[in-house]
Amino acid sequence: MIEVLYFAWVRERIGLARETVETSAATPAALVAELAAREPRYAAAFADTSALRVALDQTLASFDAPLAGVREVAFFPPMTGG
Amino acid sequence: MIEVLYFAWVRERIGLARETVETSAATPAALVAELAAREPRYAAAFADTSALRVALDQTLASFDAPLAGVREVAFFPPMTGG
Amino acid sequence: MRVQVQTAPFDPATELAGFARGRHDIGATVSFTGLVRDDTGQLVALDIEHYPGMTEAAITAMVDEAVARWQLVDCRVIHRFGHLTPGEPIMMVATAARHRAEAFAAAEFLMDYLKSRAPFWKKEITDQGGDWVKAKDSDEDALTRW
Amino acid sequence: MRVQVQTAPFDPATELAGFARGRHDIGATVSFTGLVRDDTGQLVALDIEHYPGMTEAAITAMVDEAVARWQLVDCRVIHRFGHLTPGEPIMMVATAARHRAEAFAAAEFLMDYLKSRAPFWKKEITDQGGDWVKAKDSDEDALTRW
Repeated sequence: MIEVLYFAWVRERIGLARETVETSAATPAALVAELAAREPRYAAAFADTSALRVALDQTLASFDAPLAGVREVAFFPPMTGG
Repeated sequence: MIEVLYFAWVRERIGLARETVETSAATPAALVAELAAREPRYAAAFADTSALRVALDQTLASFDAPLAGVREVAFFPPMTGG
Repeated sequence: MRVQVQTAPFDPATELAGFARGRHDIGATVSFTGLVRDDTGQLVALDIEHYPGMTEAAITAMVDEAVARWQLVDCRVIHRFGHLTPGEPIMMVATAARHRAEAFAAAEFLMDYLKSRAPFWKKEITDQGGDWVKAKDSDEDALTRW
Repeated sequence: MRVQVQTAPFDPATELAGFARGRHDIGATVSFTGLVRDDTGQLVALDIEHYPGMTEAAITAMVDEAVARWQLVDCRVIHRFGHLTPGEPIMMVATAARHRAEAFAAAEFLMDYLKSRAPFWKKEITDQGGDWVKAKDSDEDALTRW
């Protein structure tokens, strides 16, 4: 069980800000593959992961970082703060 | 006739903030030579012109710039503003 | 040191009142304010989304790094989210240091990191709809100088 | 654009009130404040001498150059002279531009030029007497980047 959060256009494409996901994915990349296989809206959101960023427990990480022990995963486009 | 101004330690060494000088010096360097020949306090102030700056009519200039037509010459150490 | 992430509007001058005052070990302060700019006259609003929790943690980490690296005596960051209109301040950074080079470097470092590493996303709202602002390569490149 | 050379103390936050407000073409403002720093606990005052007339002209020329070079929308410089005590603001620069890089560059340019090209001379007053502050080679070198 992992909390998955979506922000900005990822959130809009999926139509959801957050959800709890039952998964044994070992990495964010594997989780993305699982989600993209669910429904077209997920496939659309995750079509190009090079345009996305991922945070594990609120820290930026890479898509092949280990998911073991992580409680919160977030997917979003590159930030535009400041 | 030219107005000559002194600032900071140049003013302190000469003991004067400004004076009117009768001169036919062609450049600030020539004016410095005339002044330094007057009295030890001038000689002390002008001992090392590489440590000094000169402004002609309130614009920074070099010691060999022409003095013709200039009404106000100022001698001072490098600025320490900001 | 203080980090504020808020929806409420703020006035940069009011926020700076008292910043770095009453001390004798500060030679320089720098402040930066980012405002909602409307280049086309079409912008109705800027909607800013953020990641509650991560935002505060990420900015605090940046501030801690800036304080250590440039030995800042004081540092503040304010960043808004939500609905902003043209001309409104979006965010502010203020740094206080012994010398001017340190105060400037820390402020620019914080701005570069806030641009690309703080979890905010801007959406420009016009009469035609909304457009997510795209991250610029130049903003990502700016990080390499630190 | 406004240049003030004055003996009166000023409060940077008060001076920034209203700066670059009520416009939609400004994306970034930067302010810099220089303060009297006392490193040793011995400083009684900083006496600042200036060259009336040339000071205003020199700073105005620097501001004009900064405005043209970075297309500033607004710019202010305040610089005090006379008798200042530790902790007091000496001077302030504020710039307003479309983007952050321009606002930062213009403020740093103005600071570098004010340091070495505006006719001010600082004297540090302690119980032991007065010492003219020496110009630093590094301040002169800083100009080569512009």
